[in-house]
Formats: sequence, structure tokens, C-alpha cells
Amino acid sequence: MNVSTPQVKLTAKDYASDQEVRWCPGCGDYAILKAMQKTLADLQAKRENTVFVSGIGCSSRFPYYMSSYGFHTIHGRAPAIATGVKLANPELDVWIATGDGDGMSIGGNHMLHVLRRNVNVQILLFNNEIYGLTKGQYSPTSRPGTRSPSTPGGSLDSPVNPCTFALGSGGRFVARTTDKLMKHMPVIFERALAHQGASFVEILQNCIIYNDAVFENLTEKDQAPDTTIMVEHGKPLVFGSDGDKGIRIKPGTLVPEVVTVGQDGVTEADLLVHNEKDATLAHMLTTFAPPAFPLALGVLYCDPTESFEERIHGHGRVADVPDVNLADRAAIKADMDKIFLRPGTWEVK
Amino acid sequence: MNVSTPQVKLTAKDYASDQEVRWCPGCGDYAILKAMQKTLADLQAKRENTVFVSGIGCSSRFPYYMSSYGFHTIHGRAPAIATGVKLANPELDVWIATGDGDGMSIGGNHMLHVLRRNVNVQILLFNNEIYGLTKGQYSPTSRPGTRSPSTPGGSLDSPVNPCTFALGSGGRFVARTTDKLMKHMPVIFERALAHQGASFVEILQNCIIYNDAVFENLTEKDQAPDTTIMVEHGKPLVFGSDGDKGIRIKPGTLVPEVVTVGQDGVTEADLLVHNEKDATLAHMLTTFAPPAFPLALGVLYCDPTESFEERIHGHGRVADVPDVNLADRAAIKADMDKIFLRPGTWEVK
Amino acid sequence: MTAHARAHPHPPVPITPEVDFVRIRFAGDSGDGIQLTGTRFAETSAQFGNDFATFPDYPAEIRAPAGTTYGVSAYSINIGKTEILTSGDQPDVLVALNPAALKINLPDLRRGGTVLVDSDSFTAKNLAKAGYETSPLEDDTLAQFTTIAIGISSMTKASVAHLGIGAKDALRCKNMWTLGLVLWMFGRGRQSVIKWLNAKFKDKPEIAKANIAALQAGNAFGETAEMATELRRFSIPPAPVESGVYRTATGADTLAWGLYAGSRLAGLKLVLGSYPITPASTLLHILSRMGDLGVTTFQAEDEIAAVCSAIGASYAGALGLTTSSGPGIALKTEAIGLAISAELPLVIVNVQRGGPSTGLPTKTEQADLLQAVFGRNGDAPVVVIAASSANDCFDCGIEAVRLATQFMTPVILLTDGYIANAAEPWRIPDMSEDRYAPFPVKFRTDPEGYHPFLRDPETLARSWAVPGTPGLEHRIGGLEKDYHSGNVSYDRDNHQRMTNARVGKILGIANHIPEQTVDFGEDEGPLAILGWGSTYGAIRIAVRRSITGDLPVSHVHLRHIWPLPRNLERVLSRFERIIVPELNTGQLTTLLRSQYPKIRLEPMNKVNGQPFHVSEIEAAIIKALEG
Amino acid sequence: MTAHARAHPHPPVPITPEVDFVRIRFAGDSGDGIQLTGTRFAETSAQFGNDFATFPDYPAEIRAPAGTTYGVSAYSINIGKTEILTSGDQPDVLVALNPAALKINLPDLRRGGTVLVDSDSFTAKNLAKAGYETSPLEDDTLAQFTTIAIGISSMTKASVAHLGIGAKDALRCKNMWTLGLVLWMFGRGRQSVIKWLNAKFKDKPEIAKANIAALQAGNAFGETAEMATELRRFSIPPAPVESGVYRTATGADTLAWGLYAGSRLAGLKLVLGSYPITPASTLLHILSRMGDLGVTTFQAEDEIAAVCSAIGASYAGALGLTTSSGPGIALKTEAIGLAISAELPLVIVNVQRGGPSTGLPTKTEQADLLQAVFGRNGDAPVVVIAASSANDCFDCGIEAVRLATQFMTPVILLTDGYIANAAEPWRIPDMSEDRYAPFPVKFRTDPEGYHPFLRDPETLARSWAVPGTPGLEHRIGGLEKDYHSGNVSYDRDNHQRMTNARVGKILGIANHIPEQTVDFGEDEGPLAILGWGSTYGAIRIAVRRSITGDLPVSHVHLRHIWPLPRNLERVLSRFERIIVPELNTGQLTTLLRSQYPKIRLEPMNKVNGQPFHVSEIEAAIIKALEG
Ligand SMILES: Cc1ncc(C[n+]2csc(CCOP(=O)(O)OP(=O)(O)O)c2C)c(N)n1
Ligand SMILES: Cc1ncc(C[n+]2csc(CCOP(=O)(O)OP(=O)(O)O)c2C)c(N)n1
Ligand code: SF4
Ligand code: SF4
Ligand SMILES: [Mg+2]
Ligand SMILES: [Mg+2]
Repeated sequence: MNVSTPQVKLTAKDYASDQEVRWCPGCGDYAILKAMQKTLADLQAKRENTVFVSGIGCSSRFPYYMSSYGFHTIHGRAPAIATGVKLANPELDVWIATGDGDGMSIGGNHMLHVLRRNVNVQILLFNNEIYGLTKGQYSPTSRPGTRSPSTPGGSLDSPVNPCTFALGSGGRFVARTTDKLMKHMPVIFERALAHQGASFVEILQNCIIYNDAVFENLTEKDQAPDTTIMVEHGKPLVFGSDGDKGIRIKPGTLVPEVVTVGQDGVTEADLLVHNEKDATLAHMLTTFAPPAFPLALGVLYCDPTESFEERIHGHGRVADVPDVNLADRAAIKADMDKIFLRPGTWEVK
Repeated sequence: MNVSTPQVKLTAKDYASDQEVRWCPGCGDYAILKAMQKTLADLQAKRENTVFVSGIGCSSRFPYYMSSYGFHTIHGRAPAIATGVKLANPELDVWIATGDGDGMSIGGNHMLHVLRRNVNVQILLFNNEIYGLTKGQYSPTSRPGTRSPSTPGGSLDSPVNPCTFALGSGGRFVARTTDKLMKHMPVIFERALAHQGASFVEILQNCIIYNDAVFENLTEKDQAPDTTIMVEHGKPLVFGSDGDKGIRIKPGTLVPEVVTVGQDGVTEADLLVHNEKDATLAHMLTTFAPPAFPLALGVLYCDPTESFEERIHGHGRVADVPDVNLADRAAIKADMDKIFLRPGTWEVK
Repeated sequence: MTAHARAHPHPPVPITPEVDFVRIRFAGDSGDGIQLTGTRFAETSAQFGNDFATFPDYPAEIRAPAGTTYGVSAYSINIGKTEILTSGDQPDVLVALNPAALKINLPDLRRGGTVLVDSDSFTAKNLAKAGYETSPLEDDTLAQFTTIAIGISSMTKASVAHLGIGAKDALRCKNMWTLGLVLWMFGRGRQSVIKWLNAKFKDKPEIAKANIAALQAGNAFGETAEMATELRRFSIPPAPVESGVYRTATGADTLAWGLYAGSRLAGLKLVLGSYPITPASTLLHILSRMGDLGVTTFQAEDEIAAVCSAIGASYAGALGLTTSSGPGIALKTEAIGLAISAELPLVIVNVQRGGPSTGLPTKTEQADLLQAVFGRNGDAPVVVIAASSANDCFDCGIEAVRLATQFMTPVILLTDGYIANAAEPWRIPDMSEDRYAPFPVKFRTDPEGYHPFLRDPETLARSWAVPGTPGLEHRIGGLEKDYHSGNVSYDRDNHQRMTNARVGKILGIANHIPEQTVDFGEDEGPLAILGWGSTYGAIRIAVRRSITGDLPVSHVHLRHIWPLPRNLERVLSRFERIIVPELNTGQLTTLLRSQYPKIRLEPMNKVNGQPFHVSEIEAAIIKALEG
Repeated sequence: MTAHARAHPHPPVPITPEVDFVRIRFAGDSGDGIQLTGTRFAETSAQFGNDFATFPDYPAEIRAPAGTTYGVSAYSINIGKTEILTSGDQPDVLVALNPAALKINLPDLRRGGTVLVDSDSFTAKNLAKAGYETSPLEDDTLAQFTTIAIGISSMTKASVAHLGIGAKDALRCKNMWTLGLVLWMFGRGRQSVIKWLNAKFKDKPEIAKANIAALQAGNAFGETAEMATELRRFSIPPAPVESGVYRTATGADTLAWGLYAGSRLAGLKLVLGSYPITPASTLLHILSRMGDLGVTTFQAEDEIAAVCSAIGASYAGALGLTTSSGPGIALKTEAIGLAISAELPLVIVNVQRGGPSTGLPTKTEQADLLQAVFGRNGDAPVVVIAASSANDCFDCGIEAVRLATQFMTPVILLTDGYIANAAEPWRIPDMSEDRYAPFPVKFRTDPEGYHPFLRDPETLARSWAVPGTPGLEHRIGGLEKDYHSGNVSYDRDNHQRMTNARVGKILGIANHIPEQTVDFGEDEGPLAILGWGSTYGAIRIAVRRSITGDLPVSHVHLRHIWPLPRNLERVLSRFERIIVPELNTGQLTTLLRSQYPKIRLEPMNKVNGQPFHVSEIEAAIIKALEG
């Protein structure tokens, strides 16, 4: 993590580039941008060591608006390009900004593999359940029945759940937040950056133009307490506007149920306690959705292991490059001769 | 399912094509081929309505050896091509033959989406944990440390677990078997074919040339009973050479443990009972692996829902094609005029 | 407009602006409803009987912040009493609903043209956003133009005040107020717009009412305001068009319909596998609404899956279609190779846009021609055709299906962002005409002597046997196949033979496509303008105007890019000089030189995201004939 | 062999078989260890001082069932006292370890040549598998050849019997017995083979012993058997080679080393992103073993991720490299466009194979040339170079890195399956020579006046500032960029200017590459043979032989395919006729015609998965000069 205490303290504004932000007025992307700028200011992150890599989509414009290094690449490929960046320079903090189309449709395979390999990057999936940039076609996260220009009669396919997918792909850090949670986002972003290895963060993001209000029931102040649950490591799974609802496992089964503390003899001790390292619990949490269950927000899973870069460099598999930028002729000759003069040569006089 | 009782009963041999089988002697693919031919003979499947679609790899040669229709396509794309086949003709039985490289490396994205969409196809993943055809490079399912031409020092990345991935991708039928289980394979294949929607079958397959014996501990008669567990719907999770080991959930948690029935007061009633429709259990089962747990074989998950084709056609979204192969001029003119003469025309006299 | 749309082969050519034709451009913020206003004006002109052409030009951002120059949306329309094929080089009238729209579009306006602005929008804030230091309404920026500054916003608000709708909704009617005024300027009725508004807002009658009130008010303003005579200056009588039933259509419309018609004429189910991408998505959208006619559309997870699903559909006996633009076509490359090797019919539409890479997604370009012809591994020939206008798209759609099914081959059909978005009046074809005779596919059903790579001796097409046919079970794939049995073959001579067969089959199609004709002008002479694709309109008008001015020039336009028409070299050899205008750095020139080294070609290239101006081509003609 | 490998520019050319050179082909079942036998024989010949060239030809199947014709593996080697550049058209000696190997390879054998067979393998079952109705050892199949039938299997078993190893292991030594005999036939020692066997089986000493025993026994058989004099007929003295240290190397070896050398000369870390594919995988394998030298290799999930990881690496300041073959290159197309638009250095190696589609993975072809030059959406120019031999690969690797880094551009480097697999003796270059002077990259570090698309006025390369550099934070991408600020720009004139800059930058490289020379023969005359890539050896030998026979012919060979050398048209214009042999249907001809319409080219094409024979080119020369 490229964090330091510099001479001059940087403010959130210092992490904004000079480019005018070109999202639709009211787009949820603005809030995410702001939360990110705040996060980096909180951490006093080094701009020169921070890189945002994105694919194509409204969300993928993100790098243009950050004053760090940025690469707006091609549709779906940000994880692969980011992996290359880390192979060349593991010291950089690399963030991937991607959309539900970019990351879950065309880019699903790279997403699987960057997670499985545990490359030390932070992946922000802006999930607005729609293709914004191309004017509103449904996406692989759109709910069944979504009417869109390419599904005028309503979409037919079951959506993919990004967090479930991330877990199924071997992700070791899986979190979820929304564009309305201005205090929660920075916390999650910090955790993601701190995690060594691939961190996957799904952000529910409102597309005001093509999919307005799909998350309304999850983000509006009056409904959110009953439709969402904020999980925290070591704390019981409690939610509800009165703070009295909770999740427990039906005794003797693996089946979760919503209970009310104080009713039918249920006490807080009966509730499931969140354990970030429990993959089974995490899997269950990712699948929670209203009306039956509250949508789970927060760090659903975090079970660190060696990152890909640590494995490559830590095991001495790849030597440090000799003389980068120097091209010392003698060193080059010596190294090349190491290759050439392996057994099997002969001399002609 | 294209199954019938024809005049002449077809034998397994009748499902073999006239092409010489070209796998290495001793390759596990032979057994799978045999099991498939037996399955189709058991079902008296109609050859003309059966299609095998494959990508590229040793395993992807499979279609050449079946006397049905077959399409040996390009690397990783079999699920996408199979989807097109089903869109054109939902009546066909379409099997996908793919390898761990073909299906989990280059083809991971199509795998995700064919599962999520629940296209009514059967996917056979020949998992030999290696790239056979290209001479032995490691694959995304290879165990860490696998020495191969592209990882002479041993591979570094964590493998993907195909069954966990299939579940995470929304698969509704997930099963596992091995090339050594000549009786089990046909049972699983039949179940896969019977399932409406995408069925995912992982077959552990021995590559005698490049990855010989990686599954030895799971398939050898003397070890298999203790390293694997054969799950069956409604039956308790029991295994072990003495049939006395079982799986239970540590009371009050989501954590599984191996127990011995009759020891420490454990009775069969304490054991988990397999429930094919329980996604949490299925997730847990897919992750079981020796030494801590036995590898789970059988139908790990089966929770049918409408298939993609049923949704497309059942909802009347797409009309039947008028006059295919007839091209009746009057009907064509009438249909085209339906398009042309929608409001907004004017006449010039 | 191609000959087909109007039975009259060569209606008069437009010569004098404001007599023969008028070009008007609506411009404003992307939120101002500009595209809609333009479309309505086009529709009204069509119904009046003018010929016309349009050019929508919208920003890459979905909705850029209001008032910025990169958020400006524009819609150009050229209406005439003559043949109109382009949206016109320089507008005669510019409607600018805010300072940014003026800033961006003024440089294009013809000197002496008319500017109509919403003076209410020229606030300090908007001026600053547009980069004006002083108001152009107050300095000499507009000195060379006739400027009409009207408080359109306030007038609109006033006109709907009695309906009691919110301020925001009221202001949204600004475009209809403007349209009302413009319709009056051109002496056109409002009925069709009113009808359209009522239909569009049938669930929100108050919004319909407000829009209609604004439209009427704008119109009334024209009738009564003092500057009336100054304003009402455009009187373009109807064009002499052939009788028939007409509708307006964009290239995306006509192409979708043509492809569907083709599938019906072939007797096949149409299966589209596609992935959204600008400017090709509209095809997906249009075909998605045709499920009731038996069209299956499939939004795949990416372009590779899109083309693969189309290949799978063709394999199973449907007509597989896939649509995309440059970057997406690039991704389909490998799979197209499979369709070539498996010799399956497949139609691939490339709606070209500005490149390379993501490039300029909303701008037009013709720079994917060499990719279409040469861009695959191995000797992997395909058929390539290019549509020259929205009208031509219908026929090209049918032609693509015909060639794909009769020769068992992928066909790449090139159009571009200009054609896809531009609307033209279109005479509805009569499908019972002979030119639309069916060409039904005959699937192989006879097992006798069958093998999958059995070829028709005439076309070299292999036989097509689809899964479900008893007795014809077979296996195909992307490995080389035996010429005689269709089984996998690594034999040396066989590979040579199959390569020759694949190349020969495609080249042989030259015998099954029309010979090249001269579109306009003499068959020989000192100068020809040779074009392909969407440059058609600009070239044709320029050539026809030049001929009217007694300049000896001809127009040759290619539809078949590969194989080339078998007489093309002969046709070209009759001209002393040949200029090849292209919206790329010279791709057709490169292709033709490689085939006809003896023909001298002079490339004329432009790559700025805009179509050619008639005047640019006219200037080139004059220069060539002078020089 | 290029001039570089041997300082002697033109050693004698081989004319007479069995005097100047001998061609031997080992053939047998894929399980017989044929490739290994061939390699050992090559190595021994090398150490003896012969010049040589090899051609491994193995089946597509990993291990086809034993005894089948499609399971036959072969290894051809041509050794000489002269310049040897090809594996030879027709073997003089064929070693066939089973009937299938005889069946497949006999048609190639020179009439009067020698056949050495393992008579033990001519069982009824094996004969049937090979499709022989009667034994060729007993009918007149071999009438025109000298046949030596020896019970190699039984002799081998006997030779190792005393070691008590299993029957299967014993029989596996068959190839060494054979090699022992062949070494005796050529009068070569066994020391180097023995040394190699001991090293290879150092963990299995009993296997090493058995193999050595078999080798010795085969050799002893030659010494003592009756047919001795008949057998020992090949005496090829050493070739007059330049002094130096040599090793044998395949094109995959030298290319990997050249690319690494290039990265070192540029002062950059080398990062390879690749996905296995035949015949390119060997490059991945070789570079994977160079981690100790700082090479990072990454086996990506697919080709798209492979090229993207290389682009990411270049973006971050390493040298991004990606390697593949045709189908994989097709998948990389879109991403290469991004590298072009972002103007990042990137080296893309295409080891060509038979196409289209999956085609013939293990056979060689040159059919991806037009894809390399033209196969992308938009006007998207790249540099294309092609290596002509295993030796040339080293220099081409360096040249690719030089051009990529100095011009901030992707470079496509074409080789093929033949070059990649063929082994040649290779004089180890002295990296302290001036031709290997470093060309270190200078990253931008000065924030003053910086923007990412600032260009070097001389090369037009943009400045390269890498993440981690304080003060130079910037954003790039695949959208069009402003010429002056590098920010996203939708401006019309800017797109024109940037397109021109991209095209101009690549064309301008013609001023920074060597001028075209004539490889051999006069600078003008009635006939030139113009080649590119792996046809080098066959053309050179054919031309040199023809010149020895006083035929006026010259050899011109292209390394730089795009941009073309600036004097190429001039060089070619000095010849009356130009024949262009290619292993495709005429791609270089197509390219050159499009550039130099005045130059008349005569294509000579072959697409059967095999390299050209010297005799084919000789015949073409004779025909051309007669006609
Ligand atoms: C290869 C390719 N295919 C398709 C596109 C068109 N395209 C651009 S963004 C996009 C999807 C955007 O959706 P998402 O990733 O959800 O981003 P959002 O705009 O919703 O933030 C598509 C299909 C493209 N640019 N490149
Ligand atoms: C586009 C493309 N990339 C790479 C290859 C080379 N290739 C063929 S099969 C294969 C992997 C095979 O592994 P797997 O799918 O596990 O099949 P197996 O041979 O082990 O059965 C690869 C990399 C190819 N044919 N096409
Ligand atoms: S289209 Fe939607 S996602 Fe895109 S910028 Fe607009 S509101 Fe945001
Ligand atoms: S290489 Fe392995 S997987 Fe392939 S055919 Fe041989 S044994 Fe089977
Ligand atoms: Mg989205
Ligand atoms: Mg495998």
C-alpha cells in the first residue's frame, strides 16, 4: 500500500484530475468518485504510485477523473491489463474500475482468473444492473423481466450474483456497498486496499437514466434498515429498523432464517455471528436478498493468503532485473553468455 | 430428451463412429467415451437428434468418436456454439465435451453464462488438471506447485474448483465423477440429460502422459473409500472403508467435520443428510478435499428451474418460423408488409 | 438514393441552395430533444413530398453536463425538390438552442445563412461554459449571417402556462416551440407532428397537450411576429418522385428488414447473436422487436459468444447473423475463421465507426475494409459487400443472405455509423416483384453417397445437412478436412486442394453477382469517381452537378468488394483518371492496386469522423479536369 | 544460414548429394523416440563440423495408437561439407522403424536411396495398420532402392539382455541401437551421445546403461556385419566454417534469446504474457526457464489476457511481449489496436502454422502476412518483420524490441513452425560487438511541459512516462486523444491529425531500417527470386546452385514487411522478372502490388504444410530463364 505522511497534506480535491466529469447529472458514479477521493486523502495515498485501470462503460471513465495514473483500456480486459501492470511493478497500488457489463459480461473470464490467482489489486464493480454507455441494454446482473432495447418483452435469463461469483472463483476478499453509503464506501475501500491479494467490491450504483431506482428499496432511508444487513466481523447478524431482527441457522440444518430477538424465545445468543473467514457463511450471505432475507453489505469474506506477486517474487522465481535503464554492456554480455554457453557448445578454430 | 424405443435396439457400439480413436493408449478419455456410448444405448437415444459440441483439446476430440452429429469447434467456445444450436433447434440433445483448459481457462466466461442462462445442455468437463493436447502445460485446475513446461519451477496460482465455480455461476445441476467409475458415469450422464437446463458434470480424468496418477489417491480401490464420499439425495453423508465415517455440522456453527459413527456418542442421526436442493450444502460439498475431507462424488446439486429455451419459447417471445424451407411468396409478402406498413407511411400517386 | 427507391432513375439534381434545396441543422444540448425535433421535421418534409437526407450527430457521452460544448447534439436535414442524397455540406439555417450549440456549429454555416437562437439561453454561465468571452449576440461574431434571436424559453413557458405543469416539464417543450416556428418558415403543416405527439404521450395526456400548445405557439409566432417576412423565405416544392407507398427509414431499419427478408426468401429461421456496441446496437434493438415474426435475438456475453452462437445456429440449420462494429468484429476474427473452415453460412454486419481501438464510437469512418478482406489467419477468404445508403441496405441485406446460403460461406456486410443513423424517404418494396424471388435452401436429406464436404460442381458449395436428419450424422470442425470424405486430414496434397477449393469458391462468386455498371455519366472518359459505401450520395450529387456544368466525369460505385465484379478492371480501364474518395487512409485504393496493378488510382482521403461534402468532391473533379 | 552466423559470407553451395551432403530421415512411431534420435544425430554432426539443417515433422495427436500412419513421427536432417540451409528435398537415407513409417515416407525417398528397416516390426498386424496388403519387404515396393532389413528390435533386446531390465524398457532402446548403426555409417563417434545419455538419465542409471549398450551394439553391428561395405558409404567432411564457439539451436531458442537480448539492450524488464498454442508454446517454455535472468513469464487464461497483460506490463515500464500462432493472434486483434492507439511498445510474435481456423497445427505455412499488415479495425498501422531462419531469429528478436521501444509501437514478428522447430548450428554472437550496442529507453521524468502524447520530432514517438514517476500522473486510453494535450478529443481536425501521425510514424520507420540489399547474385538482371521468412534457405540454395550453373538469377529476401525498405521498389525495378515463392496463396505479392503497381511480380505458391524444396525453386528458375 502506497501510503505515507507527506510534507503537505493532500485533500480529497488533490485526487481529482483537471478533466470535467462527464457522467449524467444525478448518476451514482459521482458519489463513488467522491468516496474514492476521500479514501485516498484519508490515507494520504501517493498519487504517483496509484493506478486506476478500467475497461469500457460509463463507470470505466473513472480513471479520467482521478489525478493518479490511469488507463482506460478496452471492454472487459481491465483485470488482465492490471495483472500485467503488477507483473511489471508489484509496488504500485492498482485499482480496477469496472461495470456489470464490463466485468461480468465480456470480462467474466478475466474476473475469474484475477480472483483465483489472487493478484494484489482492488476491483470495484459498479453494478447498475444495466449497460449505461451503450444506452440501456440489459446486463447479466439485470433482474429477470428487465425491459430494455434488446429485451423489449423483458429479459429472460437469470442474473449472475457478482459476490457469489467472486467467491465461486476463489476470491479471498468479497465486499458489498452502495453509492448511497458515503461513510461506508471509504471504509470498504480502505479494507480492500489493505487486503493483500485480489479484493472484490460490488457497489450497487444507480443509473438514473436507464435503470433508475432499481435499488431504491435497498438504499432509501426508510426501507434500508429492513431490507439490508450490515455485517461486521465478530458481531451477530442483526438488522431491522428496531434492531431486533437477526439471522440464525435452523438448528440441525444449514438453512438460515430470519428471527426476531425476544420473540419465540429467541435471544441474541442464538444469532449467527459474522466470521469473515467462513466461506460457507460468506456464500450464504452473498445470496441473501429481499424479500426473504436482507441484502448483506460490508465485508462478507476476507481470508487472506499469499498474493500472486508475493508468490512470484517471494519464491525467487523471477530474479530482479539487472541494470534496468542502464544497459551495462559488460553485464549484458555476461548474462547472455550464461544462456549461450550452457552445455552443448563446440569451438571451431 | 430424445429417447425412444426404436424398431431395432441399438447397442453401445452403434454409438461409435467409424473414426479410429486417437488418444494415447491408457488415456482416461477412453473410459468416458465408453460410458457415454453405454449411456446412450441404455436410453436408446436417437443419434440424429444428439449433438456433441466441443472446443479444442484432447478431450474435445470426443465428438469425432460418436456416431451422432458432432462439431469440433474452437478453443473455449463450445458453450456459446451449443447455445446457438439450441436457439435454432431446442429439440436437439446437446452435449458439450470440454477440458479444464478449454472450459475453465479460455472458456471460463462462456461457462459462466451458459450456466447462468440455464441453457438446456449437458456439459462434460474432462478435468485432467493439465493441458494435454499442447503437451503438458499446467492448467487453471492444476495443483499449486505443478511442474510443467511453462512452470518449470512449479505453478504458483491457486486452482479454480470447477464445481464451486459452476455453483457460483448459478448452475442448477452440478455433479462429479471419475473416469474409473464405469458404473457411476452412466448414472450421472443420465441424470444430466434428464435435467432440464444446464447440467455441469466434472469428470476427473487421468492423463497418463502429462499428469499421470494425480487422482490416484481418489480412484485406487484401496484408498478411494477413505478419500471420497458418494453422495445420494436423502441419504446421510457416510463414507470410509468400514462405512463408519460421516460428515456432520459442528453444532451451532456452519462448520463441517468428519466424525466416526459409534465414537464419542455420534450416531447416524447426527450426520448431515444430502439434499440436492440445498445450495449451501452443495457449496460446502464442492470444496471438500482430502486430507481434511473426502472428495464428494455424485450429484452435488440439482434444483431445476425453467430452462432458457423454455423461457424463450414458452413465453411466446419468439414465434415459430413461418414456412421454413418453403418460402411461400405470398406469406413472405404479407409478413414483410406487416413490418413496412406500420404507422408513418404515405403514398405518392 | 439508389435507383431502386425511386423508379425514376435520375430525378433532377440539386444545384442552387434555397431554390432546389434547403439545409437546416438543429443543435442544442443533449437534453434538449434535438434528435427528436429533427426526426419530426424530416417526417413532415417526407409527407409533404420533398426528397431529403439526414445526419444525426450526437455526443459520445450519454448525457454530458448541460451547456458544455461536448454535450452538444445536432441533427442536420437537407430537403429538396430534387434528388437529395446527403445532409448537405453547409447548413443554410442553423437553429442553436444554447451558446455551446452555436459555438460548435457556426463554423459550418454557409456565409449569409440564417441563425435562429434562443436568446434566453445566452446567460453568463452558459456563455462561459461554451467558451465565449462576450456574447456572440452582442459582438460581431454573427456579422455575416442573418440572426434571429428569440426568447424561445420564455415564450415556451408562457405558451404552456395555462396547463399548470411544472417548470421543468414546461421548458422541455422548447423543442416543439422551435419546431412550430420552423414548420411555419417552410410552410409546412403541423398535423403529423400533433398525431405523433398524441401517440407518443398517450399515457401522459398533459405532456402531449403541453407539447402541442408549444408547437402551436411557435407556429403562431411566425404568423404574427413582426419579422415575419424576413423569416418566411423557404419554399421548396415537392420532388418529382415515383408513385408508391413511402416511409422514412434509417439504414439500421432497412438493413434489419433486408436481413429478415433474406432469411425468409431462403426459407430459414433468422437467429441473431449480438453484443451491444455503438453504432451497431440499433440493429439488435430493431430485430429484438421482431420476435413476433419468428426472429430470435440473443444478447450474448461478448462478441465471441455472439458470433459463435450465430455459427451454432447456422450449424443447426438456421441463418446465423451477427452484428457489431470495428472492435467487436476484431474479436470475432477467430470464429469467422471457423465458419470459413466449416463452410457454414453466416452473415456478419460491421457498422463501421472511427478507429483505431475504441476510437470515436459515434463518428463515421470506412476504415475496416482491409480488415474485412484480409484480416484473418491463414488463407481465409470471405465474401465482402458494402451498402451505399439507407435505401441500399435493404437489398444488401438480401444479397448477403443469398450469397451466404448459396455458397455456404460467411459474408461480411459493411455499413457505417452514417448510414445506420441517417434517415431517408424509402419507397416500400413490393415483395411480389421478381427481384425478390425466393432462393430457398435445400438441406441435404439423402444419405446415399453423402459426406459433409461434398460440393456442388457449379457453386463449389458443400452440402448442408442439419442435425435432426436421420442417416446423415457426421462430424465437422476447424481442422483440415479430406476433400473426399470430409474427415480430418493431415495429408499434404489434400490441404493444397482444399485451400484451392476455398479460395476458388469465393473467387467463383464473381460469376454469380452483377457486372459492374457506371452509376452515372458516360462509360468512358477523362475522369471517374470511384466510391464504395456511404460516400455514394456525396459522389453522386457532385458528379451529377458537374455533368450539368458540362464536365466529363462519371461515377462508379462498388457494392461487391470481394470478390470484385469480374468486369471491374475493364470498366475502370476506360477512364483516363480515377479518383477514389474514402473515409480512411486509402484502403480501397490499396485493395484495387493489389488486384489491378495496371489501373492508376488517385486516393482522396479524409478521416475526421464526418462524411464527405459534395463540394469537396466537386472541387476535386474541377481540379482534376483543369489540371 | 545468414551471413551473421558464419562470418564467411558465402561458403560453398551444395551441389551433389552424397558428395557435398547427405539427407537422412528417421521415421517411426511417435513412441519410438524419433525426435530424440534425430536431435542426437544433429548434435553429433555439428560437433564433427558439418553444416546442417533439420526438419522435425511430428503428428498432431499427442500419441496416436501405435503402428498407425497418422502416428508416424519423422526427423529429417541434412548434413554437408557446404552451406546447408534446408533439410533437403528428398532423403538419401530413410530409417523406418515400422511399416507405417515406411508407407508415409517412402514416396519422398530419392530413387536409388537407402532404406533401413526394422524387419521385426513388419508383422501382419503392423502391415495391416499401415495399409500394406503384402509386405513391402517381399514384393517389389523397394525395387528402386537399396534395402537393408535388420531385426533391430530383437538385436536391441539381445544387446541389453544382460542388464535384466523389463521388456518394455529394453525395446525402448531401439532408437539408440539404430543411432549407433547410423553413426557408424557416417563414421561418427558416440562420445557425445553417451555423455548426453548419462546426463539425461542420471537418476536412472540402469536406463542410461541400457541405452548405451544398445548404442554400442548398433555400432558394433555396423563394424562386424557382413553388409558392412555396402552400408558405410557416407563420408561428408567438415564444412569450412568460420571460427568461433557454436551450439545447435532451433528458431524458438534463438528467438527467445534475441528477445531477451533486446530487452536487455533497451534496459527493460521482459514480461511475457502468453497462452500455449502449437507451434508457439516452445517460446513460452524457453522463456519460462529464464526467470533467473529476470524474465517474467505469465501463462494467461487466454490469448486476450496474454496480450493485455503484456500491454499492462509495457504501460508500467517493462517490455511487454506476447507469443502465439494464427488463431491466437486473431484473438489478440482488438487489444493490439489498443496498443496502437495508446502508442505503447509491444512485441507480438506469430509462429505461423497451417490455416485457416485450427487448420494444421503442426504444419508450417506463411499465410498470416496480410493479417499482420492489415488485420485490424480502423487505420491501425503496426510494424511487421519476418525472420528467415533459426539464425536470423536472434537478430530479429533484437530488431523487434528496438523498433517497439524507439517508436513506441507494437511490432509483429512473424516466424513459422518450420523455423521454430528446425535446428541449425549457430555461432554464438559476441555481445560486445558494436552491432549489439545498447539502445536504452529513456523514460520521461521531467514534469515541465509534459503531456503523454508529446512526440519526438524525429521519430514521432510519444514520450514514455511510467507509473511511479512523481509529477507525471496522466490518463491514457483507446479513445482518440488530443494532439496537443493527450486528453480525450472528439474534434474533427484532431482525429485527422492523429491518424496522419500514427500512419506517418510507422511509414517514417523506413528511414530507420536498413536499405534492401540483394542477398546473392547481381543487382540487376533478367530474374530475381523474392522471398520472405522461412523460404530463405531453399531460395538461397536454389539461386546459388543456379548461378554455379551460370544462370543469371538473384535472390532478394525481405525482413522488413511493414514499412517496406525505402529503396525496395528501386531494387526490384532492376530485374526483368521477379518470382515470389510463398507458402500461401500469394500474400506478399498482394501486398507489394498494392504498393508498387509498376513492379511485375509472379507468384509461386504452395500450401501443403511443407517447406519449399530447393528443386522446386530451381525448376522455376530454369523455366523462367528458358521461357
Ligand atoms: C469490444 C467491445 N464491445 C462492446 C463495446 C460497447 N460497450 C461499451 S460499454 C458497454 C457496456 C457497459 O456496461 P457496464 O460495464 O455495465 O458499464 P456502465 O456503462 O453501466 O457503467 C458496451 C457493451 C465496446 N466498447 N467494445
Ligand atoms: C485460440 C487457441 N488458443 C490455444 C490453442 C491451443 N490449445 C489447444 S487445446 C489447449 C488446451 C487443452 O487443454 P484442455 O482443455 O485441458 O484439454 P486436454 O487436452 O487436457 O483434454 C490449448 C491451449 C488453440 N487451439 N486455440
Ligand atoms: S447512463 Fe447511467 S450509468 Fe451512465 S453516466 Fe448516465 S446515469 Fe450514470
Ligand atoms: S495427452 Fe493425456 S489427455 Fe491427451 S490423449 Fe494423451 S493421455 Fe489423454
Ligand atoms: Mg452497468
Ligand atoms: Mg486438460
